[in-house]
Amino acid sequence: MATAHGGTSAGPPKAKRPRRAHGPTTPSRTPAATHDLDLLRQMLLIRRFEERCVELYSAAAIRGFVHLYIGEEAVAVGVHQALDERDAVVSTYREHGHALARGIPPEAVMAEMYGKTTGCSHGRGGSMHLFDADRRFYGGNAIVGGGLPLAAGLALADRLRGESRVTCCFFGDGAFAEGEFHETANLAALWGLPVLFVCENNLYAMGTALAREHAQTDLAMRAASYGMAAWAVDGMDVHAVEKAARGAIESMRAGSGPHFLEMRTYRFRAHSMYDPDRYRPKDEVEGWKRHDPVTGLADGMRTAGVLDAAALDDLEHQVSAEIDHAVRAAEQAPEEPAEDLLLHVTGRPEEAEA
Amino acid sequence: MSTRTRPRAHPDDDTTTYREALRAGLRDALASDDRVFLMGEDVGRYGGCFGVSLGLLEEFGPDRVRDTPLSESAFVGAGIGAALAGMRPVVEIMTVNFSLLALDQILNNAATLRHMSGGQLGVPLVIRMTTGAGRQLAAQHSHSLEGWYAHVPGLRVLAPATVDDARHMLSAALADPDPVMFFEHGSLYNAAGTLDPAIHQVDLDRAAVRREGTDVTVVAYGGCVSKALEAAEELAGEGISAEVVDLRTLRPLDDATFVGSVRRTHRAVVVDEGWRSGSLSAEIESRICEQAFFELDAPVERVCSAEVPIPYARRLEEAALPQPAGIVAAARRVGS
Amino acid sequence: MAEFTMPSLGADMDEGTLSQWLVHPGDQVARGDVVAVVETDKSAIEVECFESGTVDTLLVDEGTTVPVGTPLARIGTTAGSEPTADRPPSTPLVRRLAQDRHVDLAAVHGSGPGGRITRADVEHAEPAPAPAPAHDRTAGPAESTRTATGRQPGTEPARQKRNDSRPQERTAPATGPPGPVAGVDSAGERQAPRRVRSSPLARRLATELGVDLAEVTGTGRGGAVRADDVRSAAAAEGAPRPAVPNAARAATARLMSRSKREIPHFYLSTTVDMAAALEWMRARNRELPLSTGLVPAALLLKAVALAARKVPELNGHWVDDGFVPAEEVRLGVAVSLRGGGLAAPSLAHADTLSVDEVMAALKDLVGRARGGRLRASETADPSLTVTNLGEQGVEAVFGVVYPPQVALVGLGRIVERPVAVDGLLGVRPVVTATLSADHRAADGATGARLLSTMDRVLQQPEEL
Amino acid sequence: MNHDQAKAFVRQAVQRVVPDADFTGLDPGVSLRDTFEMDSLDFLEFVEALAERSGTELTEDDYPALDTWDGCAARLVAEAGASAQGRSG
Repeated sequence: MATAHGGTSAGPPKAKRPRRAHGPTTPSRTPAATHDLDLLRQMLLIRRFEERCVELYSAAAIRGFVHLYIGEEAVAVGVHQALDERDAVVSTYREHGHALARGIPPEAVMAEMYGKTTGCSHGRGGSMHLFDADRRFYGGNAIVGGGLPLAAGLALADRLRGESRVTCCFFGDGAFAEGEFHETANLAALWGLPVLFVCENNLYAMGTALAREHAQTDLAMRAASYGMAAWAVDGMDVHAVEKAARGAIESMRAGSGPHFLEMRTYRFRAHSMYDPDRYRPKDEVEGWKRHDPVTGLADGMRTAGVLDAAALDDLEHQVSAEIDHAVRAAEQAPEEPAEDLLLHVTGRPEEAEA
Repeated sequence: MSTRTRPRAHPDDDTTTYREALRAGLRDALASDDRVFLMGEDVGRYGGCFGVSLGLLEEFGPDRVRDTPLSESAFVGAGIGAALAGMRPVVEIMTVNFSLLALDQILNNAATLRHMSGGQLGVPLVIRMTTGAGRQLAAQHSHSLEGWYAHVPGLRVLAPATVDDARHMLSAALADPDPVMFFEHGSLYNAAGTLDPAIHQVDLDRAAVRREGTDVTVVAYGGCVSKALEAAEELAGEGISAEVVDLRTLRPLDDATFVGSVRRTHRAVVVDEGWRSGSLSAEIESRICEQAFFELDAPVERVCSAEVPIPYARRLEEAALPQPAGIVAAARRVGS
Repeated sequence: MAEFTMPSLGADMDEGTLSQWLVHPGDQVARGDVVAVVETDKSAIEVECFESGTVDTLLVDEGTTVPVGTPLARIGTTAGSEPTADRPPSTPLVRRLAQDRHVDLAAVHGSGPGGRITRADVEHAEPAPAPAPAHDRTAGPAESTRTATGRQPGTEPARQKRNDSRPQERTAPATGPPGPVAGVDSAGERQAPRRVRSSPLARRLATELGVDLAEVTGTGRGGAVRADDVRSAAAAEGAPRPAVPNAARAATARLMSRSKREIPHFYLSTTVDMAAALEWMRARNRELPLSTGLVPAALLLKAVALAARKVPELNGHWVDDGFVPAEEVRLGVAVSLRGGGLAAPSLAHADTLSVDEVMAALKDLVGRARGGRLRASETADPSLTVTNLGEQGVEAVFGVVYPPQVALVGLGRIVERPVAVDGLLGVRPVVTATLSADHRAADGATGARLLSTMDRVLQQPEEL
Repeated sequence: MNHDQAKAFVRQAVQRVVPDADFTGLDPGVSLRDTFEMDSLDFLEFVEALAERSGTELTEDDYPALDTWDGCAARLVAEAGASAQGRSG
């Protein structure tokens, strides 16, 4: 973590104290300020990473389908504060934010979108199928709701072996209407499985607004009817998200069964790079942009005097350097030779038999 | 829904039914490895829709013999998730007809995760299901779709036809690092046979020649093997020596055995309860033609189900399904 | 100066129509500003620019359709975002194009403003020598399906020799059957004029047994000729050989009779103790994989070759009543063909080859001889022939010299024999080596020298 | 591996060297080399094919045991049994 010249927490920021000749300055920030700076850094990394994806996609350097997370950063970063490395995460195709918040290096995610062997799925999955077995990140899933039963299974294994771990499953308001959500929610509640259902309700299932896909749009209330704790959270406020996630996970570790969090959030860009986004009124988008989770946190820190222009600049440089490095590394990384096509189809070492 | 069938009053002889052999296999698996657990509709208290898991709930408890809600996609997906986390689940889907509700989890998750993750993730899961027709259960309960699953890279597909295979294939399947589809033909549960004491384990990669012959090769699997043997018996009476090959594994196919057999007999009949068009028998015939074309003295014949939804009325159902008489006629045609 | 190019807005988009400019020369733009509307076949999409600065010139008029990556406008960039000096300035798209075409950007002269490398520069540049195209083994399903013509009708049922992994070129041998290849036309009665409806097996047997399909009455469906029909036709012909006699058989017959007529043969034989040779061979085989294992024949052949070098009088040809010594030792290896006949391909420079090379060459020659695929060069006159390498179970072979050669070494089966060794009775593996020679070219003493040399070298197998 | 499977491997290995070798009714006690006229090169190739197809280690010392159909099969079963213990032991 680069040292930043932070002002003291109380009162307007004083002039910068001269740097002592020997040793680095010891930042005079409170733990809360340090924590906020970390939240900001993580959200900024996701924001700039996604913006770079737009540029690279337009230049046809990365291909296929890419679904951007700009606007929903608080959900990924907030929830991951409450998870530890022993827990499991199951995500969807809008997963760059989840992968980065889980700790998968930007280099591995970028290389994956370049289809290179240094990608976190060795170039075989792409943007919608990021995997990291060591970090128990059981991947994106391009089938809406496809990951929900997997999460129940991971939690079932922990229940059977008496592990206090939890499994966090991200999905959207669209998946809430899939049969797989209904079946999994009931199964999890019935067997008391430690699954944290995080529903990123960004008000649209691709081009279908919430009221045109759900007869009853209060998703948290409907989730509660399956017999599990469920409540709605302001998905644009990373502190609110973190607080809700910590509460749910602590009670799950104590064995109280599955929990459901409806994160009310919004994506600032189209469903995917491929979508002209004509179904959302412009003023609605602008309205939500005024609740930008990144600037929201930054503004709060500034008024609390724990963030000045220099510190923000420092973060921006760190983040863009990290992303530049990721892009350069991805461009030079090797592609998988065609001879390996048939590997990893079955567990047997030799190539797959037809 | 199917009525529950009572276990056959056990004569004092030493035969075992296909169902009892399956149960012994399941009991062995549960007793020998605590990562193994059985999950499915009515597998616990009810004892399994076809009675295969009778008594296992009492012996192993509700955690390891789990009745599920009627949510095929969820509990098959949960099986996949538990396998990802290192368990060795055995998921029972009551019949192949209901497996269509879980096809997305089986194809897009179970069969695909290893490849998509660049080899990081494996799904050591066994999915058992009853298949096939012949018990007047009408169209929606009489499908034979093994060929669909045998089309998918990443899956292994088994069709035990004998009590030995029913007894021992499960342990080999559980040792496989990949998802295994385990098809039990509904008409076999009450079939009795004697377990070969010498066999303690079976391999999953080889077809088996159930009856040696010189004039024609009859290739069959699952519920059709007994029909092929019955036909071979009748053909022997007419001086036609038929060799019956039981595929045992539908993916990967053991070409060497059935093509090798055709190379000697120069004639082939393929029996398959699936519908002809795009069926597994079509794949088997094309491999014979690709690898043994210059050995063929007549076109390969196929005996499959008529291309109709399986009817309820008994005489109609019998007419729709492959029967020994049809196999005999086909064998005569390739010989003439 | 930076360029704003036509972006790729979807997985399958390769061109777009610039329908409307939202900025004009002189406007200030910041990174991420929407500067134009682009029409794709799907819809109109607002497009942002990734450079900050002032719009310099609009290069494309509204309503024109251009491929992805085409420069649409030039933007005077503010100092901060000038591309770093060390890397030739180029847009991400041009870098990607260069990567696809294996073009090294450093070697390309940028014709664009400020030395920027444009799309055209890359298209005209010479691609760097692409790495050797990776051998693509993905043809067909995982295990290689042997093609249906695993065996060409009409050839001897060729045995697939595994001695080299190169798939062996299969050329139809001279004795290939004339006539069209017909398969059972189950599709219907439509028949080519002279086509004979017959099963593939029937067709194969017809060529092997020399039966003309056209003359066989078929008892199969629709009158198709089946295997049994061909077998009975062949049997019915009985005594008279089929119209096309086995060519190889006929050739051998002619050569043998000429040899007997012209060459005054004399014959010598000796018994060679093979214990040392076999002992050495077995030890060696134990360390090597089976595929490169040796058989006794390879050692014997090398011994004959060394002996032939030591006794040049027997290594050459009798031409115009005089002996012409050969420049090298070209050993003829007599190979019995399945179904009758002999072939004698030759092993060039046999005396200079190592035992392993002899073994590999032997496998290759025998395989191709039996597959009818010998090259002309290999059947050119050997300088001395070795026959019947103990295979057919005969202990001693007194062969017939192949004119114009003057000698033939015959080797019988290696057998266990009671033998006196240093005065004691022992059981040793021995082989009977014989020499048939042309008395016009050499006498018994010369012949004996060849056999004794063979014997001597076989006692020090390591030197072979 | 049981005796029948081993005999199948032997049949397949011989057919690799002599494609139209007909095994029906073959006396399992008679010499394979004589029946199918295999010379020492053919026999080497047969042993190689047998080792590869059945996945067992075979060397020249095994040649005497590999004379007849039953002899070969017995050798394979013995070898498989030994190496299975080796693996699982």
